[in-house]
Amino acid sequence: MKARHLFVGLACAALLGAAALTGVAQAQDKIFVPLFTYRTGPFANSGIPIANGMHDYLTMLNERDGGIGGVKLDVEECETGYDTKKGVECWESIKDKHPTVVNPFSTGITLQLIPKAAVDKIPILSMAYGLSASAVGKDFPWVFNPPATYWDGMSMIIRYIAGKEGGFAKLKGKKIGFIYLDAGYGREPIPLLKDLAKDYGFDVKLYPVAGKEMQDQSSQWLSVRRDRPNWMIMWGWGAMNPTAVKRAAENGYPMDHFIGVWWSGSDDDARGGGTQAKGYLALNFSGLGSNYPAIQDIKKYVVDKGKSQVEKDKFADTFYNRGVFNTAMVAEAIRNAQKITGKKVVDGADVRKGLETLNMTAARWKELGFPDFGTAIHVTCDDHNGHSPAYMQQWDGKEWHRVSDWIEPMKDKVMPLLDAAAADYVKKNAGWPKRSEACAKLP
Amino acid sequence: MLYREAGQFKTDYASDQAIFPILQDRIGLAVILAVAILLPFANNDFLTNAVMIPFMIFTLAAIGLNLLTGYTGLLSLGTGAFMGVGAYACYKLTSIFPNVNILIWVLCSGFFAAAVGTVFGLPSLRIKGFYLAIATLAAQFFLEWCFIRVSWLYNYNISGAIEVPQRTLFGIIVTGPRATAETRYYIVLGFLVLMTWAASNVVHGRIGRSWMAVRDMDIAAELMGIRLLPTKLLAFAVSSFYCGVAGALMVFLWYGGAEPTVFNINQSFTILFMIIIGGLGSLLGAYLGAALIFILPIVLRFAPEVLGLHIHAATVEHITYITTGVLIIFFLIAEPAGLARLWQVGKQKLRVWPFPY
Amino acid sequence: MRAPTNGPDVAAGDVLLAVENVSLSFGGVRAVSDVSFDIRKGEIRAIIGPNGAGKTSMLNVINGFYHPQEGRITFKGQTRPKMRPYEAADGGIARTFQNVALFRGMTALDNIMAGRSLKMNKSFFWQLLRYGPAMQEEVEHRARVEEIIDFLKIQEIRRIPVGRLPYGLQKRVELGRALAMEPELLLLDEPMAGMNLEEKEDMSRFILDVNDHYGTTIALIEHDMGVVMDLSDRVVVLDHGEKIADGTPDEIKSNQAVIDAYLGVAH
Amino acid sequence: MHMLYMIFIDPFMQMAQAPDLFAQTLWDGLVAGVLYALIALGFVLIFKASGVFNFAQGIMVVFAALTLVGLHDAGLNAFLALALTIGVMFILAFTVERAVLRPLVNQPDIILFMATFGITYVLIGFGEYVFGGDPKVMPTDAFYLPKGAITYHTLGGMVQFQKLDIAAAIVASIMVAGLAVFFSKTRIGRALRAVADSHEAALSVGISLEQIWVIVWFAAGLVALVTGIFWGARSDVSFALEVIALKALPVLILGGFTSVPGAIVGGLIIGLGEKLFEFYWGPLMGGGTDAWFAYVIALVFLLFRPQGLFGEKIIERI
Repeated sequence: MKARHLFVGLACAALLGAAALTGVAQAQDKIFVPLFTYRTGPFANSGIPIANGMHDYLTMLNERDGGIGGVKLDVEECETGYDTKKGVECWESIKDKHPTVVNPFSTGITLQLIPKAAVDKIPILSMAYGLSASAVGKDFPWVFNPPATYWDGMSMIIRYIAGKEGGFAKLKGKKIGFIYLDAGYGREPIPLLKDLAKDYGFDVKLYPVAGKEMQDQSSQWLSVRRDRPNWMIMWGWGAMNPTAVKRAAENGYPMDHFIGVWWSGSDDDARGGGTQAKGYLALNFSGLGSNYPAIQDIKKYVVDKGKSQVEKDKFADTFYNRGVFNTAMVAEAIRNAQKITGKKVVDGADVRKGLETLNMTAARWKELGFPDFGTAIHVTCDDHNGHSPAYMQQWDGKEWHRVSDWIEPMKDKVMPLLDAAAADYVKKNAGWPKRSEACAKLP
Repeated sequence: MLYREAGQFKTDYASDQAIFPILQDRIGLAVILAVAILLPFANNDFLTNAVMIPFMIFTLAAIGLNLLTGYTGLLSLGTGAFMGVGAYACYKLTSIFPNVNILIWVLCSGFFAAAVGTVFGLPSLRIKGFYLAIATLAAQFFLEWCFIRVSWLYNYNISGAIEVPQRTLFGIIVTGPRATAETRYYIVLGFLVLMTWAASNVVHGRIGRSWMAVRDMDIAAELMGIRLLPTKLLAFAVSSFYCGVAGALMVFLWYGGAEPTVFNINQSFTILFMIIIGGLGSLLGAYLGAALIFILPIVLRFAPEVLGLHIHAATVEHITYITTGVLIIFFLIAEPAGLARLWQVGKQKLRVWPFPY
Repeated sequence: MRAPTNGPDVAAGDVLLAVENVSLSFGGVRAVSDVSFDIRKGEIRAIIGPNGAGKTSMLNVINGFYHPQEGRITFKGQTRPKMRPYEAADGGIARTFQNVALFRGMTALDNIMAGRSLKMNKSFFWQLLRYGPAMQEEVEHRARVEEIIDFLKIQEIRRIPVGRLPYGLQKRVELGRALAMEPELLLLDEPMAGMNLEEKEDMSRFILDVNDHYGTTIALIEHDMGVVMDLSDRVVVLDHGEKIADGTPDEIKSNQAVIDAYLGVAH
Repeated sequence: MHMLYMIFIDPFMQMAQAPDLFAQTLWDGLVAGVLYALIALGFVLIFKASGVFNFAQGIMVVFAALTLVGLHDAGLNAFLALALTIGVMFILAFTVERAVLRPLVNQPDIILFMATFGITYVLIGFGEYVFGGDPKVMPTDAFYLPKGAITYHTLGGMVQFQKLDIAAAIVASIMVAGLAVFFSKTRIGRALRAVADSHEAALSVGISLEQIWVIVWFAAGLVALVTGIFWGARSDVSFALEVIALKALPVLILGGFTSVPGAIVGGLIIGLGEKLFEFYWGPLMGGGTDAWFAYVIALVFLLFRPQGLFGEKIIERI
């Protein structure tokens, strides 16, 4: 008996599977924007607000404007769980549906997809994550990582520190600690940090945190106590961030000398540390709070109508706005693509051109309903990043506040590293295709 | 009625020692192979790329683990890391000697994994059961740490990941992004078929018998002249070889690049699930287990969309988790010896049909 | 009782295995103390004694599973202080176990084939291909195994996993597995425990046949005195780890120490 | 030469030169050890009574803490939430017994082990579905958990004891003592030990195996809840916590799968060992050694004492 039930069950599963595999093709009267999101898994705390932000902004465009250029957007989330395997699966499942652009939202998935992008003609927008070298447009025509690379971020932090110390000369003899997630993401800024240390004469102390130890970190912070660095810099993600903030506070580390990269600056990251976390700093390139017309529109058209999954008290928090920022770039790229090609329904190849002509000045941000919201981005054929400035935000125990002007990255230090990295990548990946795509221009 | 062995007489021991003594089984196998060969003509990239290639690679790894855990009775949680050793070895080999055919390196990388596996198999002489499983965890975490920390392994790439260069075979691109799904599919299929065949030969011969003897009653095996340490180490070596090749295939012919996290503990657990659900000590079990554990969640994920239900992606993921968990428990209760045993029971029923016994 | 010709004549033959002053203890508990006896080529030698007398420990010492703290063992003229179990097996010692120690997940055929492991030596490479020498070897040994299967009359159960066989048949398969090793010395640990009369008779016949037919020397532990006295040429009696008697069945029957030990008379 | 100095002399010099840091490392190691021991304790309880190696213990920690915080966030009074969470853990134990253990009775260990993976999957899916995947902050104030630290300026520096860690150590000790009393003094406790020795023996004195399983899974659920509260208060309550369960495995090796004191001692050894190694020797290898050091301790230890710290030497018989 049991066996028979099993076979029936298996047969049903097989049928469903076959149906699932054949049901991918569909009519094209919408612009398809897949969103790779992760609302599950160990990094969900960072993934959820971003997913909500991305989803809600695009939904708002559909509700308010009827899409972009009069064409509705087909927004579809694919859950990756921050897992490379599922990310690649998502790619395979959407690639035949004429996607406009993919935001992988995981460095691991991005690395996997970069080689596929050119082959499947789908551009990748990895907003300030992924492979820094992919900023070099001549080698990576299909990959975009605006507004800044991790190297830019690191140089901005050092510039900020120098400012606080009273000039780059004062960095000499200082000790700077770097605590990071022990993975490609966290290790990437190390070469630049070491270069800068050589140039300005400061010492670097490294504190790697293994993925499994994210929630403990007691040894790392004890080492911090031993080494007494003057400044601490963090490249953390997920549960590593709130724990680090907590440990820093417990160990009496001065919080206003502790700086996180833009992925270590969410509300949840700081909130976990409670009032003790007061003074914690982090880089940011998207706006704070809901006081922008476009964000208010999201509230009006999406959140209040119950079309969002966001919890009321987490609406328009830091990472939510980061998600909005990401899709604002996507929307702009789609608009550019429509202008360039004259088509209404655009696909990946069109949007690649749109991304390559992305120029979001302060004025343009204002037009879009985001006055003074995001950093200015200027992507070109050669520079797929823009190396835009970011600002420093500080936690006051309840919320983030902007505490600096736009800080420019040290492009002179970053660019040679980037070019070398891109050349190295191309060299090691034998058979890497030469760029054949012409540079796109707005009409 | 069709499934009968009546009338098929064996006249020598050679044919009686064959692995598929019944004609109908051999026909069935040929049909499955033919379907496998024709599959890419369905021209569905998702099916080949995201379903079949990973399924075959997982099957290969599951066969490897089954040789160790199912046949020799040594529980290992280091599969992911051994796959990693294969992948990194292959990457290093092809970086140092780019002109040698990549498929040779894929095979060779298995030997590196075998060597590492043998070293970490040494404690198996003194440790058994769950204790050994935790000893292999040491291998898992230590190797994972090495993949992150030893930059030489990934050619000092700034991303900390290995990236697959383009390699050709007789002028056909086999690795890298420009290799077609069909090419990669056939190569993986080739490896899988050959290595399944070899595994089946080994387990049906002297070595397989000594493995199973060690599994079932190690003391008696020793008193019969089967040396425990060499036998167990051989199992570790062969198992890790399979896992290593699977790891190299995974990175070179499926992912196209890999961060160390790809080879984490979850990978090890996934493959262990496959062999337990599929059936310990059964090669067929490795196939069935890989199908259930890998393909079922994909089906579940895409089922609501096909049925026209609009459910949030995250909710689907939650339901997938719950369903997978429930099904694991259900199958364990239905047949603790695994899907392969269910299959055998079914076959036995068919043989004597329409009589119940 | 066997024909008298088989008694003292054979007993006077070559010594196959000699145990000299062997003592064995586990964490202070003595299992065997200062025991000496020998086993002659071609004889059936019984080791008897009440429960806990150290009989099984003695067998474990003989085939190298336990290492005695004192004493030495000479097998085929070679004295070794320590012998690994596989060395014993390689030297020609096979055994069966008190509680059947078959490979439960394998078929009867595979169990007996596993007994041929030592005799099979084709390399891993040929095993991988299961072709050429490996297949030839497999078939040769299968033929030998089939002889044993015929001899033990277990043709019907070849393909059945032994875990599902009744106890009596399991014992028979186990004997077959030991025979497959073509041993010079066969150690049988209670081969008839838990059997009914008919099964015991069958088993006794197999033991005698093995002894006659293959000329295998046999050492056996058995509780059924009738069987012991019928089968064996000589008997050694252990009690509380010490040897209390050694001789022909007739001598043992009339030995006062043995009678005391079995009746539980205080020493 | 320099390498040898760095390995064999320098760390000890550091210990002597900065005794405050040494003391702090010891304390941190002890605290980590207590927390590892708490997780291991959940494993031991279930293994002792049912022979099941419960992989779901880690997710039970997360699930218990999530339920507690979720209920509290929903506006319930803290202690009402606590009581309800305890109720949920009981329902979980009951369900597991009914739906998983009872149908799988007498199956091999590995099958039951596998079944607990099934439970893990269900709990992950269910937990994320109900409570969402975003992290929650443990409301420490509502549960009267102490905050801040006691700082001693001594040993040429300062040694800091987080009050929360002290509380964790105290609660863990109470729990262990309570379990010890429970096992030795109460009727159910004695029954549990009888089950551990032999299922038949337990049946023969008239104890229902089913009840015992519900009780041990419930007890393990309570241990998970306590663990979840303290781990959650130390960082936050999220699914990332699940991975800490793996740390309990080397602890189990050291302490043995069935020994309650073993779990405690094992936890302390692992906690101390990995913190000291990471702090003094880790920098030589680029740090991050705490990812694997515990397992290597366990492995080396096993090679010399395969039966664990408190296990009896095994004599193999045939």
